[in-house]
Amino acid sequence: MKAKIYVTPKKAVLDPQGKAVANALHSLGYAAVKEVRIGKYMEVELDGADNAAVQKQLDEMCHRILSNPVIEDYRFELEG
Amino acid sequence: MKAKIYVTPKKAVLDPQGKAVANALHSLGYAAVKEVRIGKYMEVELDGADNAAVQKQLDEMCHRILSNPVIEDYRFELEG
Amino acid sequence: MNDPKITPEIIADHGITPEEFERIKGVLGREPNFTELGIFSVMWSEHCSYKNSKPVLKTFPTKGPQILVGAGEENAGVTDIGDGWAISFKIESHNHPSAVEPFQGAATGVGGILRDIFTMGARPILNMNSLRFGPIDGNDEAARRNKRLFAGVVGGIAYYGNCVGVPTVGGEVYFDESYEGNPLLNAMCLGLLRHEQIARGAAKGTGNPVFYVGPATGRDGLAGAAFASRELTEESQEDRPAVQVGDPFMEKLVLEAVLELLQTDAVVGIQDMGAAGLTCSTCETASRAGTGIEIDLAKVPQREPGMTPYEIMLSESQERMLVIVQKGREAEVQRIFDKWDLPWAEIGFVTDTGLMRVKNHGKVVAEIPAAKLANDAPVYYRESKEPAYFAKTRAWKLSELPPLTDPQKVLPELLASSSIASKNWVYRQYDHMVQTRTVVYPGSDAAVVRLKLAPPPAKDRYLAITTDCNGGYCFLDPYTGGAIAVAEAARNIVCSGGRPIASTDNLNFGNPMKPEIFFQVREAAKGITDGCNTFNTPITGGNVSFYNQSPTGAIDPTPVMGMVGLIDDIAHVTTQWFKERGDVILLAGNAVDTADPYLGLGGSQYAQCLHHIKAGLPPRLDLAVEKKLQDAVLALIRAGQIKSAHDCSEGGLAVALAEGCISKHPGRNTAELIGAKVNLSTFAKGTRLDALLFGEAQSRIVLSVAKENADAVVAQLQSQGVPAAVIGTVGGKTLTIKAGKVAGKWNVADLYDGWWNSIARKMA
Amino acid sequence: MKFGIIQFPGSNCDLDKLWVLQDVLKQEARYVWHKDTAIGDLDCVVVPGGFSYGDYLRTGAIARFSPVMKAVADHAGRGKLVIGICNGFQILCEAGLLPGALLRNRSLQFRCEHVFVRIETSQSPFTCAAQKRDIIRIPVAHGEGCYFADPETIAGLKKNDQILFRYVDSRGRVADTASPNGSVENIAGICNATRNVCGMMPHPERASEEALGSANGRVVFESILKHLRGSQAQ
Ligand SMILES: Nc1ncnc2c1ncn2[C@@H]1O[C@H](COP(=O)(O)OP(=O)(O)O)[C@@H](O)[C@H]1O
Ligand SMILES: [Mg+2]
Repeated sequence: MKAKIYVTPKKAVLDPQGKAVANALHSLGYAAVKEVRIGKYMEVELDGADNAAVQKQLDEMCHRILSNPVIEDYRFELEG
Repeated sequence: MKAKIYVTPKKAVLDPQGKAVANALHSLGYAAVKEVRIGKYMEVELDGADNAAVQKQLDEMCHRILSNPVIEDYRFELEG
Repeated sequence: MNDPKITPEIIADHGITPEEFERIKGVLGREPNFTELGIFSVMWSEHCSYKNSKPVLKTFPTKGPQILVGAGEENAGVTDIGDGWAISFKIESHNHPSAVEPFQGAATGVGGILRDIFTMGARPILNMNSLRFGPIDGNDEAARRNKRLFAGVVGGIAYYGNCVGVPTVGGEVYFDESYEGNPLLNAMCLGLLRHEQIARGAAKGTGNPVFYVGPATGRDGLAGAAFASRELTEESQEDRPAVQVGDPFMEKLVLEAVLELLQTDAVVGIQDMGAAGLTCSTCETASRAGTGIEIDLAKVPQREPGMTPYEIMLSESQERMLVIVQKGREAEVQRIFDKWDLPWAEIGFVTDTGLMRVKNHGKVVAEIPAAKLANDAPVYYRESKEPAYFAKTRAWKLSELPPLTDPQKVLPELLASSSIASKNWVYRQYDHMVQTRTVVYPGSDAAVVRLKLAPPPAKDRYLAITTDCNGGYCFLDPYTGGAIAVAEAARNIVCSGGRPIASTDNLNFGNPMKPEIFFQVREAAKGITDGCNTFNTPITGGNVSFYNQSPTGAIDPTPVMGMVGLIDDIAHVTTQWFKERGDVILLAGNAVDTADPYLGLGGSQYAQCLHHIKAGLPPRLDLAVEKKLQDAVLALIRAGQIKSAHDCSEGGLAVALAEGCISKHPGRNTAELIGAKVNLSTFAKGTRLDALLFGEAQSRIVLSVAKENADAVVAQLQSQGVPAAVIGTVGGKTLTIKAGKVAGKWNVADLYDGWWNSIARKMA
Repeated sequence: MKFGIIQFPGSNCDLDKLWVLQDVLKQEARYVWHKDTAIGDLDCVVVPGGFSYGDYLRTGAIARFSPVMKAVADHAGRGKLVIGICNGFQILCEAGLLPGALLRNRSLQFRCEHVFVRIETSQSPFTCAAQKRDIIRIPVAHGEGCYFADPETIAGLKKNDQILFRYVDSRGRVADTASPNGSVENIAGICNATRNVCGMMPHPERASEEALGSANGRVVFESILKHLRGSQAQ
């Protein structure tokens, strides 16, 4: 089974990376770009089925290791 | 409109960070985890509608700057 | 927008006592509104006002012919180094943010101290850091947490300093249970400038425009100063938004722009927005100049919509500066901001009202006498009481330590203990070479950097820098611990060939409202004062961090000293490792404390690591003896007589000797090892072996000299009243120590491996 | 000889490059601003180390689009010399002036230390003053110096003698532990197929004076000077 995890900087937290990329895109002429936020995308292969126990474990992993809850939010999806 | 962009390390490219995270998960007792790959997740807010022109522009951005084709793959989705 | 009504609860939430609230009303002549209350709460917090530490700081020696800008006058002091050149340096803590978010907390700590230095007009040329964590041995829950904090803090320092391009050339790390849950991060920065370049943080000249430069203001780091002035509790988790994210790239641009700006004379005053952000920078610049300042918040760049005046005034978003410009010179200044692609805005002007007037879209939202806000915080003479734990630590007798039976085993154990082991796991993550100034890399007693004042091969000048403090000594006796911190710093500089010239201090303590803690503060400060007077190293500035408490108690008192010395000639630069086979090893100073040989074991790493005892009295320090030793050794170094010098500190004589054999490290995975044969038998009579080998008696330096100079050096030391003796020779592949019978014979390659790789192994 | 040192926002080894070229080696050297579109008649362009644009997104990813990079590419296209050091190497790879890419160090940590590097060929403008197999002691300081390219590219680099520097141990052996970053084949520096563009992770400017503990890195600058003198004589 595969879990897809998305980690993004919290809204109120500065995202210097996203800012720098947005500026770069502007100076390359992509004027339509308004804002860029940069986070992480992780794929975790794991044994087990999509059930409440696995969901709970994943949530715990995200909270403890895969994200930094002080400055990041996360969400995940489980896939066949 | 929002574009969601996923940039992942190519299969042939080492992902030491993914390895380190997998090890950390194992040592915390998450034995079910088999492999972790870590990439980037970007959200780009932009003016415009989901049409071929915007798709093309996004593809160009991804190819030229948001990813490095030597080491990374990308894909994106457009959202309302 | 409706501000909350001012209720007793809201006042208390801001950490303001009822008496302080009355004082605020006195300053204003009326009740404060919500924004004003917030402004007072940050400016009158311990972090900004030093209200609980001022009486103590007043006792420090801060004057000297070398001091160009004294402690407390500006963002950092400035010290003369001759020929029209000067240095500006300061140390600052970011302990609480690092406890909550180690990486960003440490990163923004580095960012903050860098700004203090370049605000003075100085180009930052080096960083240092002094760190404390709980133990990292084993793999239980607590150890894992300590490792995470350690790795995060080191990573954050590296991330920020490396990116800005200022080398982190040294520091120290100790591990002790008292820091569990309350790690310490003290960051020091030093910059170089010409006398005529000293910039001032004063809002002079009525009508002069006030510029804001740097990234937009966000809600992050709201009221960090107030946060730093409270104890860490479970609820601190809820303070999490108080953590700020650093942008070292932005800092680098601001740094370059500010230094370029200060080359013009268009700037009349400048100050960074550190703790208490816009609030602190506006009222302090006005107060220093005796003027007033008026700003309109609507003009302040904002990251998020709907920010209230309260939020904008208290935000601690990073990398922002306030610049007061000569009227008519605006275009010049704007051109430089634009060159560096920096966001900027003209947000107000200097007035002659003495008021800090804050408007929002033209409507006054706060109006406070600037000087009173900046300077009239209450000052508390806290009560002090000898700590009750003294009764217990002092009742314990060092003779209760079981005799040392297996020195062969103990030395490698000590070398691998976290506080003594090589810190290369730390400093290899720091760019310690950028700017190509670093002449002695981390790994010797002090770092040495060249100033690059003149193009080669003309004569250059060098600085030696160190930070030092042994919290365990301070716990057992704060006065002695404070004095030793100064003496050790000076000793490290002298061993590197430098003449100490000035210092900075960071007082890290628990809650000063507790009389027993305040006792520690007061006594440690006395020790620092006596030390600085002895070595002629006035304090040029520093920082106070109180409330370093976790639910299990206060940290060991940790008054960290940062010290700088001058070296006139590269030939005097000296390192701690033995150089050549056949060289003679000398000990300058007494092998053990002559009054009581056991003194030296109290608070020692030997007692702590091998017997888990932190009791007794710390090593004695006689400042006059120490001064004589340092003067004599420095004179010998300058006379070209000394090949290596290394002071005895944690782990005592045996560890100092071992480090002489194993600490030269020319390149990756490559050490240049050399053995030594040492005979301590003359000192062994009537003395316990543990005190002789591992005792931490003060005022001792291990020297190595060319064979033909040995007798002359011993004679020279003795003629200066410094005890000295030949104790061995350099050479071979083993370190052998005899004390009566053979105490141990170690393969230096094994000692090296255990010492060099210890921390990496624990962190793996 | 005329050297131009590119300054990007976030460059931080630019001053060190100027110092070594101007004050130590007594050459004519000047800064070139990233917004400039012309670089004049330079003999050699130096792309310095640092964190251009904060190294955000990927190292060198944003800098390569700076206006000046077009002029640098033209300069290279005319066969003139370009050397990228550390961040400069990363930028040249991103710009496609050199093959491959630089990934995060395998340790996941920034590494600053002296390493031993072997000169793999003296057949380049950047190594011609050295002997093949010479070992130099020189510092690295980077978080992303793990050189990567696909197997065909690596085979091409080898076949054309484009690998200029490899990490070795103090005795000159190519060993895994000798590399501070885990590069493919211990590669520390390469040149392009026409041999006029070089990228290297180690910092020769930090090892060009005895006061800094090693002057071994000077050979890189001395090679450039030797090559330029040779081609001017022709
Ligand atoms: N946090 C750190 N950052 C950088 N260098 C460090 C750090 N901790 C220790 N070092 C370096 O390791 C060496 C040994 O440090 P330490 O044991 O504290 O020395 P000493 O006992 O002589 O004061 C010094 O060169 C010091 O600068
Ligand atoms: Mg020392």
